[in-house]
Amino acid sequence: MSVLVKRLMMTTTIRLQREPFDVNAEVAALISDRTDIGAVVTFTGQCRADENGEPIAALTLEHYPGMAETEIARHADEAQARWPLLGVTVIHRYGRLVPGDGIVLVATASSHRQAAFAAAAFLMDYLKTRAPFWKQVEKASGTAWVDAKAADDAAADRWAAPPRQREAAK
Amino acid sequence: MSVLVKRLMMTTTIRLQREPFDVNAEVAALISDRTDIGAVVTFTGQCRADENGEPIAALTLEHYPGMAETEIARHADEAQARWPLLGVTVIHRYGRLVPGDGIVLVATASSHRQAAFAAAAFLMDYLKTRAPFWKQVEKASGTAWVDAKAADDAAADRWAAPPRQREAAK
Amino acid sequence: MKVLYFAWVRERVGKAEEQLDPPPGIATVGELMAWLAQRGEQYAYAFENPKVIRAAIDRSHVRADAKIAGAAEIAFFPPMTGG
Amino acid sequence: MKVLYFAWVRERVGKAEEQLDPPPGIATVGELMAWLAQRGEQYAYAFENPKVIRAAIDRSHVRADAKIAGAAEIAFFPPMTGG
Repeated sequence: MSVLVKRLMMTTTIRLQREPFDVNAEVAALISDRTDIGAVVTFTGQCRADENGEPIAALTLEHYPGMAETEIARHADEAQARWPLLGVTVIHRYGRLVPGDGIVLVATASSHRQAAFAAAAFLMDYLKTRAPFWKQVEKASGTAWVDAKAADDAAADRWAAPPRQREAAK
Repeated sequence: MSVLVKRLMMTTTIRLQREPFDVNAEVAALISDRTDIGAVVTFTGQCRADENGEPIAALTLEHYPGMAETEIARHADEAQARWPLLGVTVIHRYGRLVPGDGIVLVATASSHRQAAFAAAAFLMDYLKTRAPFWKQVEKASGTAWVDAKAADDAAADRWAAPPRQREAAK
Repeated sequence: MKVLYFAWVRERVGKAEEQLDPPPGIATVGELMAWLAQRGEQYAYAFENPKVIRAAIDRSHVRADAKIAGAAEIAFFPPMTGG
Repeated sequence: MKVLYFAWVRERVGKAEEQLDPPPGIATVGELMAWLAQRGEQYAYAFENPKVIRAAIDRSHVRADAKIAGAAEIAFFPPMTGG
Protein backbone atom coordinates (compact mmCIF):
# COMPACT_ATOMS: atom_id res chain seq x y z
CA MET A 1 0.00 0.00 0.00
CA SER A 2 1.35 3.40 -0.96
CA VAL A 3 0.36 6.94 -0.03
CA LEU A 4 1.88 9.92 -1.82
CA VAL A 5 0.73 13.42 -0.88
CA LYS A 6 2.20 16.65 -2.22
CA ARG A 7 1.12 19.39 0.17
CA LEU A 8 2.38 22.90 -0.49
CA MET A 9 6.09 22.21 -0.63
CA MET A 10 6.02 19.14 1.60
CA THR A 11 6.20 15.59 0.28
CA THR A 12 5.06 12.66 2.41
CA THR A 13 5.68 9.12 1.24
CA ILE A 14 4.50 6.16 3.29
CA ARG A 15 4.84 2.57 2.14
CA LEU A 16 4.37 -0.85 3.69
CA GLN A 17 5.98 -3.57 1.62
CA ARG A 18 7.50 -7.03 1.59
CA GLU A 19 10.27 -5.94 -0.76
CA PRO A 20 13.63 -4.44 0.27
CA PHE A 21 14.03 -0.66 0.04
CA ASP A 22 16.81 1.36 -1.57
CA VAL A 23 17.89 4.21 0.71
CA ASN A 24 19.56 6.16 -2.09
CA ALA A 25 16.52 6.00 -4.35
CA GLU A 26 14.22 7.12 -1.55
CA VAL A 27 16.47 10.04 -0.61
CA ALA A 28 16.81 11.00 -4.29
CA ALA A 29 13.01 11.05 -4.59
CA LEU A 30 12.73 13.13 -1.41
CA ILE A 31 15.10 15.87 -2.55
CA SER A 32 14.65 15.74 -6.34
CA ASP A 33 14.46 19.14 -8.06
CA ARG A 34 14.67 21.01 -4.77
CA THR A 35 17.34 23.45 -3.68
CA ASP A 36 15.71 24.56 -0.41
CA ILE A 37 16.70 21.38 1.46
CA GLY A 38 19.82 21.86 3.57
CA ALA A 39 19.61 18.71 5.70
CA VAL A 40 18.53 15.13 5.12
CA VAL A 41 18.51 12.57 7.94
CA THR A 42 17.91 8.88 7.31
CA PHE A 43 17.36 6.14 9.84
CA THR A 44 17.63 2.53 8.75
CA GLY A 45 16.60 -0.21 11.15
CA GLN A 46 18.15 -3.57 10.36
CA CYS A 47 17.58 -7.16 11.39
CA ARG A 48 20.39 -8.18 13.76
CA ALA A 49 21.65 -11.74 14.15
CA ASP A 50 20.75 -11.73 17.85
CA GLU A 51 17.80 -10.88 20.07
CA ASN A 52 18.73 -10.20 23.71
CA GLY A 53 22.03 -12.01 23.17
CA GLU A 54 20.50 -15.16 21.68
CA PRO A 55 21.26 -15.93 18.01
CA ILE A 56 18.31 -15.73 15.62
CA ALA A 57 17.89 -17.14 12.11
CA ALA A 58 15.12 -14.81 10.99
CA LEU A 59 12.51 -12.26 11.98
CA THR A 60 8.89 -12.29 10.81
CA LEU A 61 6.95 -9.04 10.95
CA GLU A 62 3.18 -9.18 11.23
CA HIS A 63 1.16 -6.01 10.79
CA TYR A 64 -2.42 -4.71 10.85
CA PRO A 65 -3.10 -3.70 7.24
CA GLY A 66 -5.05 -0.47 7.01
CA MET A 67 -4.33 0.61 10.57
CA ALA A 68 -0.54 0.59 10.11
CA GLU A 69 -0.68 3.06 7.21
CA THR A 70 -3.14 5.29 9.08
CA GLU A 71 -1.04 5.36 12.26
CA ILE A 72 2.16 6.15 10.36
CA ALA A 73 0.46 8.89 8.34
CA ARG A 74 -0.91 10.42 11.54
CA HIS A 75 2.57 10.54 13.07
CA ALA A 76 4.08 11.96 9.88
CA ASP A 77 1.45 14.74 10.07
CA GLU A 78 2.32 15.28 13.73
CA ALA A 79 6.04 15.56 12.84
CA GLN A 80 5.22 18.14 10.18
CA ALA A 81 3.17 20.13 12.68
CA ARG A 82 6.06 20.14 15.16
CA TRP A 83 9.02 20.88 12.88
CA PRO A 84 9.54 22.85 9.63
CA LEU A 85 9.96 19.81 7.39
CA LEU A 86 10.21 19.79 3.62
CA GLY A 87 9.72 16.05 3.23
CA VAL A 88 9.12 12.81 5.13
CA THR A 89 9.47 9.22 3.90
CA VAL A 90 8.57 6.16 5.99
CA ILE A 91 8.91 2.65 4.58
CA HIS A 92 8.19 -0.33 6.82
CA ARG A 93 8.64 -3.91 5.64
CA TYR A 94 6.64 -6.93 6.73
CA GLY A 95 7.05 -10.68 6.21
CA ARG A 96 10.16 -12.78 6.84
CA LEU A 97 13.53 -11.02 7.08
CA VAL A 98 17.00 -12.39 7.77
CA PRO A 99 19.94 -10.77 9.64
CA GLY A 100 21.34 -7.86 7.64
CA ASP A 101 17.98 -7.07 5.97
CA GLY A 102 16.54 -3.58 6.31
CA ILE A 103 13.31 -3.44 8.36
CA VAL A 104 12.37 0.22 8.38
CA LEU A 105 13.50 3.43 6.71
CA VAL A 106 12.69 6.93 7.94
CA ALA A 107 13.99 9.91 5.96
CA THR A 108 13.36 13.55 6.86
CA ALA A 109 14.32 16.70 4.96
CA SER A 110 14.45 20.29 6.19
CA SER A 111 16.26 23.55 5.63
CA HIS A 112 18.15 23.02 8.86
CA ARG A 113 19.57 20.03 10.63
CA GLN A 114 17.90 20.16 14.05
CA ALA A 115 14.40 19.73 12.59
CA ALA A 116 15.51 16.80 10.42
CA PHE A 117 17.23 15.04 13.35
CA ALA A 118 14.38 15.60 15.81
CA ALA A 119 11.64 14.51 13.40
CA ALA A 120 13.46 11.29 12.44
CA ALA A 121 14.01 10.37 16.12
CA PHE A 122 10.38 11.21 16.93
CA LEU A 123 9.04 9.06 14.08
CA MET A 124 11.23 6.10 15.09
CA ASP A 125 10.18 6.30 18.75
CA TYR A 126 6.53 6.28 17.66
CA LEU A 127 6.95 3.49 15.13
CA LYS A 128 8.49 1.34 17.87
CA THR A 129 5.61 1.80 20.29
CA ARG A 130 2.45 2.82 18.40
CA ALA A 131 2.58 1.41 14.86
CA PRO A 132 0.77 -1.96 14.77
CA PHE A 133 3.65 -4.30 13.91
CA TRP A 134 4.77 -7.38 15.82
CA LYS A 135 8.08 -9.21 15.55
CA GLN A 136 8.50 -12.95 15.87
CA VAL A 137 12.01 -14.43 15.95
CA GLU A 138 13.27 -17.86 14.88
CA LYS A 139 15.74 -19.23 17.42
CA ALA A 140 17.31 -22.65 17.92
CA SER A 141 14.71 -23.22 20.66
CA GLY A 142 11.78 -22.38 18.34
CA THR A 143 9.85 -19.24 17.48
CA ALA A 144 9.08 -16.49 19.99
CA TRP A 145 7.28 -13.16 19.94
CA VAL A 146 9.55 -10.25 20.80
CA ASP A 147 8.56 -8.47 24.02
CA ALA A 148 7.93 -4.74 23.95
CA LYS A 149 10.72 -2.83 25.72
CA ALA A 150 10.10 -0.40 28.56
CA ALA A 151 12.98 1.70 27.17
CA ASP A 152 11.02 2.18 23.94
CA ASP A 153 7.95 3.40 25.84
CA ALA A 154 10.14 5.81 27.80
CA ALA A 155 11.67 7.11 24.55
CA ALA A 156 8.21 7.72 23.06
CA ASP A 157 7.05 9.45 26.26
CA ARG A 158 9.71 12.13 25.67
CA TRP A 159 7.48 13.52 22.92
CA ALA A 160 4.17 13.39 24.80
CA ALA A 161 4.15 17.06 25.84
CA PRO A 162 4.15 19.66 23.07
CA PRO A 163 7.61 21.22 22.42
CA ARG A 164 6.83 24.54 24.16
CA GLN A 165 5.83 22.84 27.41
CA ARG A 166 8.87 20.59 27.27
CA GLU A 167 11.16 23.61 26.92
CA ALA A 168 9.48 25.38 29.85
CA ALA A 169 9.81 22.26 32.00
CA LYS A 170 13.63 22.16 31.67
CA MET B 1 43.17 12.56 2.43
CA SER B 2 41.74 9.34 3.79
CA VAL B 3 41.94 7.69 7.20
CA LEU B 4 40.68 4.15 7.72
CA VAL B 5 41.03 2.54 11.13
CA LYS B 6 39.64 -0.86 12.13
CA ARG B 7 39.59 -0.95 15.90
CA LEU B 8 38.15 -4.00 17.59
CA MET B 9 34.77 -4.12 15.89
CA MET B 10 34.58 -0.38 15.14
CA THR B 11 35.26 1.12 11.73
CA THR B 12 36.07 4.82 11.36
CA THR B 13 36.28 6.37 7.91
CA ILE B 14 37.17 10.05 7.50
CA ARG B 15 37.66 11.69 4.12
CA LEU B 16 38.06 15.23 2.85
CA GLN B 17 37.51 15.46 -0.87
CA ARG B 18 36.53 17.70 -3.78
CA GLU B 19 34.45 14.91 -5.36
CA PRO B 20 30.78 14.15 -4.64
CA PHE B 21 29.98 11.31 -2.21
CA ASP B 22 27.55 8.41 -2.67
CA VAL B 23 25.49 7.89 0.49
CA ASN B 24 24.49 4.36 -0.44
CA ALA B 25 28.07 3.25 -1.12
CA GLU B 26 29.26 4.74 2.17
CA VAL B 27 26.48 3.07 4.17
CA ALA B 28 27.14 -0.23 2.38
CA ALA B 29 30.82 0.01 3.35
CA LEU B 30 29.88 0.83 6.95
CA ILE B 31 27.63 -2.19 7.43
CA SER B 32 29.21 -4.70 5.05
CA ASP B 33 29.47 -8.25 6.37
CA ARG B 34 28.04 -7.27 9.75
CA THR B 35 24.90 -8.55 11.42
CA ASP B 36 25.34 -6.81 14.77
CA ILE B 37 24.23 -3.42 13.44
CA GLY B 38 20.60 -2.65 14.21
CA ALA B 39 20.56 1.07 13.44
CA VAL B 40 22.20 3.30 10.86
CA VAL B 41 21.70 7.07 10.87
CA THR B 42 22.94 9.28 8.04
CA PHE B 43 23.06 13.05 7.90
CA THR B 44 23.59 14.75 4.57
CA GLY B 45 24.21 18.50 4.49
CA GLN B 46 23.40 20.08 1.16
CA CYS B 47 24.09 23.39 -0.56
CA ARG B 48 20.86 25.43 -0.59
CA ALA B 49 20.01 28.04 -3.22
CA ASP B 50 19.76 30.76 -0.58
CA GLU B 51 21.77 32.10 2.33
CA ASN B 52 19.73 34.09 4.87
CA GLY B 53 17.00 34.56 2.27
CA GLU B 54 19.31 35.88 -0.47
CA PRO B 55 19.78 33.72 -3.60
CA ILE B 56 23.25 32.25 -4.11
CA ALA B 57 24.87 30.83 -7.23
CA ALA B 58 27.52 28.75 -5.48
CA LEU B 59 29.37 28.01 -2.26
CA THR B 60 33.14 27.67 -1.97
CA LEU B 61 34.52 25.74 0.99
CA GLU B 62 38.03 26.53 2.18
CA HIS B 63 39.65 24.24 4.74
CA TYR B 64 42.86 23.85 6.75
CA PRO B 65 44.46 20.69 5.36
CA GLY B 66 45.99 18.53 8.06
CA MET B 67 44.09 20.18 10.90
CA ALA B 68 40.64 19.39 9.46
CA GLU B 69 41.32 15.64 9.37
CA THR B 70 42.80 15.72 12.88
CA GLU B 71 39.86 17.63 14.35
CA ILE B 72 37.29 15.34 12.73
CA ALA B 73 39.16 12.21 13.87
CA ARG B 74 39.31 13.59 17.42
CA HIS B 75 35.56 14.13 17.47
CA ALA B 76 34.90 10.71 15.96
CA ASP B 77 36.96 9.24 18.83
CA GLU B 78 34.98 11.34 21.30
CA ALA B 79 31.71 10.04 19.83
CA GLN B 80 32.94 6.46 20.18
CA ALA B 81 33.88 7.09 23.81
CA ARG B 82 30.40 8.47 24.56
CA TRP B 83 28.19 5.97 22.72
CA PRO B 84 28.41 2.24 21.87
CA LEU B 85 29.06 2.73 18.16
CA LEU B 86 29.93 0.05 15.63
CA GLY B 87 30.98 2.44 12.88
CA VAL B 88 31.41 6.11 12.00
CA THR B 89 31.89 7.71 8.58
CA VAL B 90 32.52 11.42 8.03
CA ILE B 91 33.05 12.84 4.55
CA HIS B 92 33.46 16.60 4.10
CA ARG B 93 33.83 18.22 0.69
CA TYR B 94 35.80 21.35 -0.14
CA GLY B 95 36.04 23.53 -3.25
CA ARG B 96 33.18 25.06 -5.25
CA LEU B 97 29.68 23.56 -4.85
CA VAL B 98 26.37 24.57 -6.41
CA PRO B 99 22.84 24.37 -4.94
CA GLY B 100 21.74 20.75 -4.57
CA ASP B 101 25.31 19.46 -4.11
CA GLY B 102 26.12 17.45 -0.99
CA ILE B 103 28.55 19.20 1.39
CA VAL B 104 28.97 16.77 4.26
CA LEU B 105 27.98 13.21 5.12
CA VAL B 106 27.94 11.75 8.62
CA ALA B 107 26.91 8.10 9.05
CA THR B 108 26.78 6.28 12.38
CA ALA B 109 26.03 2.63 13.10
CA SER B 110 25.11 0.97 16.39
CA SER B 111 23.15 -1.94 17.81
CA HIS B 112 20.46 0.49 18.96
CA ARG B 113 18.96 3.64 17.57
CA GLN B 114 19.54 6.17 20.36
CA ALA B 115 23.34 5.88 20.13
CA ALA B 116 23.29 6.25 16.34
CA PHE B 117 21.02 9.33 16.47
CA ALA B 118 22.92 11.04 19.29
CA ALA B 119 26.36 10.44 17.78
CA ALA B 120 25.33 11.79 14.37
CA ALA B 121 23.84 14.95 15.91
CA PHE B 122 26.94 15.38 18.11
CA LEU B 123 29.31 15.06 15.14
CA MET B 124 27.33 17.56 13.05
CA ASP B 125 27.23 20.13 15.88
CA TYR B 126 31.00 19.84 16.24
CA LEU B 127 31.71 19.95 12.51
CA LYS B 128 29.70 23.19 12.31
CA THR B 129 31.66 24.94 15.04
CA ARG B 130 35.08 23.30 15.48
CA ALA B 131 36.18 21.78 12.18
CA PRO B 132 38.36 24.29 10.28
CA PHE B 133 36.17 24.95 7.23
CA TRP B 134 34.94 28.30 5.95
CA LYS B 135 32.12 28.97 3.50
CA GLN B 136 32.10 31.75 0.93
CA VAL B 137 28.93 32.38 -1.11
CA GLU B 138 28.52 33.87 -4.59
CA LYS B 139 25.60 36.29 -4.66
CA ALA B 140 24.40 38.86 -7.22
CA SER B 141 26.12 41.50 -5.08
CA GLY B 142 29.47 39.66 -5.11
CA THR B 143 31.16 37.10 -2.87
CA ALA B 144 30.75 37.05 0.92
CA TRP B 145 32.06 34.91 3.77
CA VAL B 146 29.30 33.20 5.70
CA ASP B 147 29.07 34.37 9.32
CA ALA B 148 29.22 31.79 12.09
CA LYS B 149 25.81 31.35 13.74
CA ALA B 150 25.24 31.74 17.48
CA ALA B 151 22.66 28.92 17.21
CA ASP B 152 25.42 26.55 16.05
CA ASP B 153 27.60 27.45 19.03
CA ALA B 154 24.65 26.85 21.35
CA ALA B 155 24.01 23.47 19.73
CA ALA B 156 27.64 22.44 20.22
CA ASP B 157 27.58 23.63 23.83
CA ARG B 158 24.90 21.01 24.57
CA TRP B 159 27.65 18.38 24.44
CA ALA B 160 30.25 20.24 26.51
CA ALA B 161 29.50 18.45 29.80
CA PRO B 162 30.01 14.68 29.88
CA PRO B 163 26.72 12.71 29.56
CA ARG B 164 26.56 11.71 33.22
CA GLN B 165 26.72 15.31 34.42
CA ARG B 166 24.14 16.35 31.86
CA GLU B 167 21.76 13.68 33.12
CA ALA B 168 22.26 14.74 36.72
CA ALA B 169 21.63 18.37 35.81
CA LYS B 170 18.14 17.67 34.47
CA MET C 1 -18.94 -6.52 14.44
CA LYS C 2 -15.70 -7.82 12.99
CA VAL C 3 -13.10 -8.80 15.58
CA LEU C 4 -9.42 -9.14 14.61
CA TYR C 5 -6.56 -10.78 16.51
CA PHE C 6 -2.83 -10.24 15.91
CA ALA C 7 0.47 -11.85 16.93
CA TRP C 8 0.22 -14.14 20.00
CA VAL C 9 -3.40 -13.14 20.64
CA ARG C 10 -4.19 -14.51 17.15
CA GLU C 11 -2.14 -17.66 17.83
CA ARG C 12 -3.86 -18.33 21.14
CA VAL C 13 -7.39 -17.67 19.87
CA GLY C 14 -6.56 -19.83 16.85
CA LYS C 15 -7.97 -17.49 14.23
CA ALA C 16 -7.17 -14.10 12.69
CA GLU C 17 -10.70 -12.72 12.59
CA GLU C 18 -14.34 -13.51 13.15
CA GLN C 19 -17.76 -11.92 13.06
CA LEU C 20 -19.23 -11.54 16.59
CA ASP C 21 -22.40 -10.20 18.08
CA PRO C 22 -21.83 -9.63 21.82
CA PRO C 23 -24.89 -9.31 24.07
CA PRO C 24 -26.24 -5.79 24.75
CA GLY C 25 -24.76 -5.64 28.27
CA ILE C 26 -21.21 -5.52 26.85
CA ALA C 27 -20.51 -1.80 26.58
CA THR C 28 -16.71 -1.34 26.71
CA VAL C 29 -13.55 -2.87 25.26
CA GLY C 30 -12.72 -4.26 28.72
CA GLU C 31 -16.11 -5.90 29.03
CA LEU C 32 -15.72 -7.35 25.54
CA MET C 33 -12.40 -8.93 26.56
CA ALA C 34 -14.01 -10.45 29.69
CA TRP C 35 -16.86 -11.81 27.55
CA LEU C 36 -14.42 -13.24 24.99
CA ALA C 37 -12.41 -14.94 27.77
CA GLN C 38 -15.50 -17.00 28.64
CA ARG C 39 -15.99 -18.34 25.12
CA GLY C 40 -13.66 -21.32 25.58
CA GLU C 41 -10.22 -22.52 26.55
CA GLN C 42 -8.32 -20.80 23.75
CA TYR C 43 -10.02 -17.46 24.40
CA ALA C 44 -9.41 -17.85 28.14
CA TYR C 45 -5.70 -18.34 27.41
CA ALA C 46 -5.53 -15.40 24.97
CA PHE C 47 -7.26 -13.01 27.40
CA GLU C 48 -5.89 -14.40 30.69
CA ASN C 49 -4.07 -11.13 31.36
CA PRO C 50 -6.22 -8.43 29.72
CA LYS C 51 -4.01 -5.62 31.09
CA VAL C 52 -1.24 -6.43 28.62
CA ILE C 53 -3.58 -6.57 25.62
CA ARG C 54 -4.00 -3.49 23.44
CA ALA C 55 -7.12 -2.70 21.45
CA ALA C 56 -8.14 -0.63 18.44
CA ILE C 57 -11.62 0.39 17.33
CA ASP C 58 -11.98 1.09 13.64
CA ARG C 59 -8.17 1.24 13.35
CA SER C 60 -7.51 3.75 16.16
CA HIS C 61 -5.87 2.86 19.47
CA VAL C 62 -8.35 2.86 22.37
CA ARG C 63 -8.23 2.13 26.10
CA ALA C 64 -10.14 -0.63 27.88
CA ASP C 65 -12.84 1.83 28.98
CA ALA C 66 -13.68 2.86 25.40
CA LYS C 67 -17.31 2.26 24.36
CA ILE C 68 -17.80 -0.30 21.61
CA ALA C 69 -21.20 0.95 20.45
CA GLY C 70 -21.15 1.62 16.70
CA ALA C 71 -17.77 -0.08 16.14
CA ALA C 72 -17.44 -1.88 12.83
CA GLU C 73 -14.01 -3.42 13.54
CA ILE C 74 -12.34 -4.14 16.87
CA ALA C 75 -8.80 -5.52 17.08
CA PHE C 76 -6.87 -7.09 19.97
CA PHE C 77 -3.09 -7.46 20.01
CA PRO C 78 0.01 -7.45 22.24
CA PRO C 79 2.10 -4.28 22.74
CA MET C 80 3.61 -3.28 19.40
CA THR C 81 7.20 -4.17 18.49
CA GLY C 82 7.69 -2.53 15.10
CA GLY C 83 10.41 -0.22 13.83
CA MET D 1 57.71 29.80 12.69
CA LYS D 2 55.22 29.25 9.90
CA VAL D 3 52.11 31.42 10.10
CA LEU D 4 48.97 30.50 8.13
CA TYR D 5 45.89 32.60 7.35
CA PHE D 6 42.49 31.34 6.24
CA ALA D 7 39.26 32.77 4.78
CA TRP D 8 38.87 36.55 5.22
CA VAL D 9 41.99 36.77 7.41
CA ARG D 10 43.93 35.38 4.43
CA GLU D 11 42.21 37.78 2.02
CA ARG D 12 42.94 40.81 4.19
CA VAL D 13 46.56 39.91 4.89
CA GLY D 14 46.97 39.19 1.18
CA LYS D 15 48.78 35.87 1.56
CA ALA D 16 48.03 32.33 2.72
CA GLU D 17 51.23 31.74 4.69
CA GLU D 18 54.60 33.15 5.57
CA GLN D 19 57.68 32.42 7.65
CA LEU D 20 57.97 34.84 10.60
CA ASP D 21 60.38 35.37 13.47
CA PRO D 22 58.65 37.52 16.09
CA PRO D 23 60.84 39.30 18.68
CA PRO D 24 61.47 37.49 22.01
CA GLY D 25 59.01 39.69 23.94
CA ILE D 26 56.06 38.15 22.05
CA ALA D 27 54.97 35.26 24.30
CA THR D 28 51.29 34.55 23.59
CA VAL D 29 48.93 34.18 20.64
CA GLY D 30 47.27 37.48 21.63
CA GLU D 31 50.61 39.29 21.68
CA LEU D 32 51.46 37.78 18.30
CA MET D 33 48.20 39.18 16.85
CA ALA D 34 49.00 42.64 18.25
CA TRP D 35 52.51 42.46 16.79
CA LEU D 36 51.15 41.34 13.40
CA ALA D 37 48.62 44.21 13.39
CA GLN D 38 51.56 46.67 13.42
CA ARG D 39 53.24 45.17 10.35
CA GLY D 40 51.28 47.28 7.83
CA GLU D 41 47.89 48.37 6.61
CA GLN D 42 46.71 44.95 5.45
CA TYR D 43 47.69 43.27 8.73
CA ALA D 44 46.05 46.11 10.69
CA TYR D 45 42.83 45.48 8.75
CA ALA D 46 43.01 41.69 9.22
CA PHE D 47 43.60 41.95 12.99
CA GLU D 48 41.51 45.07 13.71
CA ASN D 49 39.17 43.02 15.91
CA PRO D 50 41.36 40.27 17.39
CA LYS D 51 38.52 38.99 19.61
CA VAL D 52 36.72 37.45 16.63
CA ILE D 53 39.85 35.74 15.29
CA ARG D 54 40.48 32.10 16.19
CA ALA D 55 43.94 30.53 16.39
CA ALA D 56 45.52 27.11 16.21
CA ILE D 57 49.02 26.06 17.27
CA ASP D 58 50.36 23.01 15.48
CA ARG D 59 46.82 22.23 14.29
CA SER D 60 45.06 22.36 17.66
CA HIS D 61 42.64 25.11 18.68
CA VAL D 62 44.13 27.48 21.27
CA ARG D 63 42.99 30.61 23.13
CA ALA D 64 44.62 34.05 22.90
CA ASP D 65 46.54 33.45 26.13
CA ALA D 66 48.26 30.30 24.81
CA LYS D 67 52.08 30.46 24.80
CA ILE D 68 53.69 30.37 21.35
CA ALA D 69 57.11 29.12 22.49
CA GLY D 70 58.07 25.99 20.54
CA ALA D 71 55.26 26.35 18.00
CA ALA D 72 56.16 25.21 14.48
CA GLU D 73 52.90 26.35 12.85
CA ILE D 74 50.42 29.00 13.99
CA ALA D 75 47.18 29.64 12.09
CA PHE D 76 44.69 32.52 12.28
CA PHE D 77 41.15 32.32 10.92
CA PRO D 78 37.54 33.49 11.43
CA PRO D 79 35.00 31.37 13.36
CA MET D 80 34.45 28.11 11.48
CA THR D 81 31.44 27.63 9.21
CA GLY D 82 31.78 24.03 8.04
CA GLY D 83 29.31 21.20 8.05
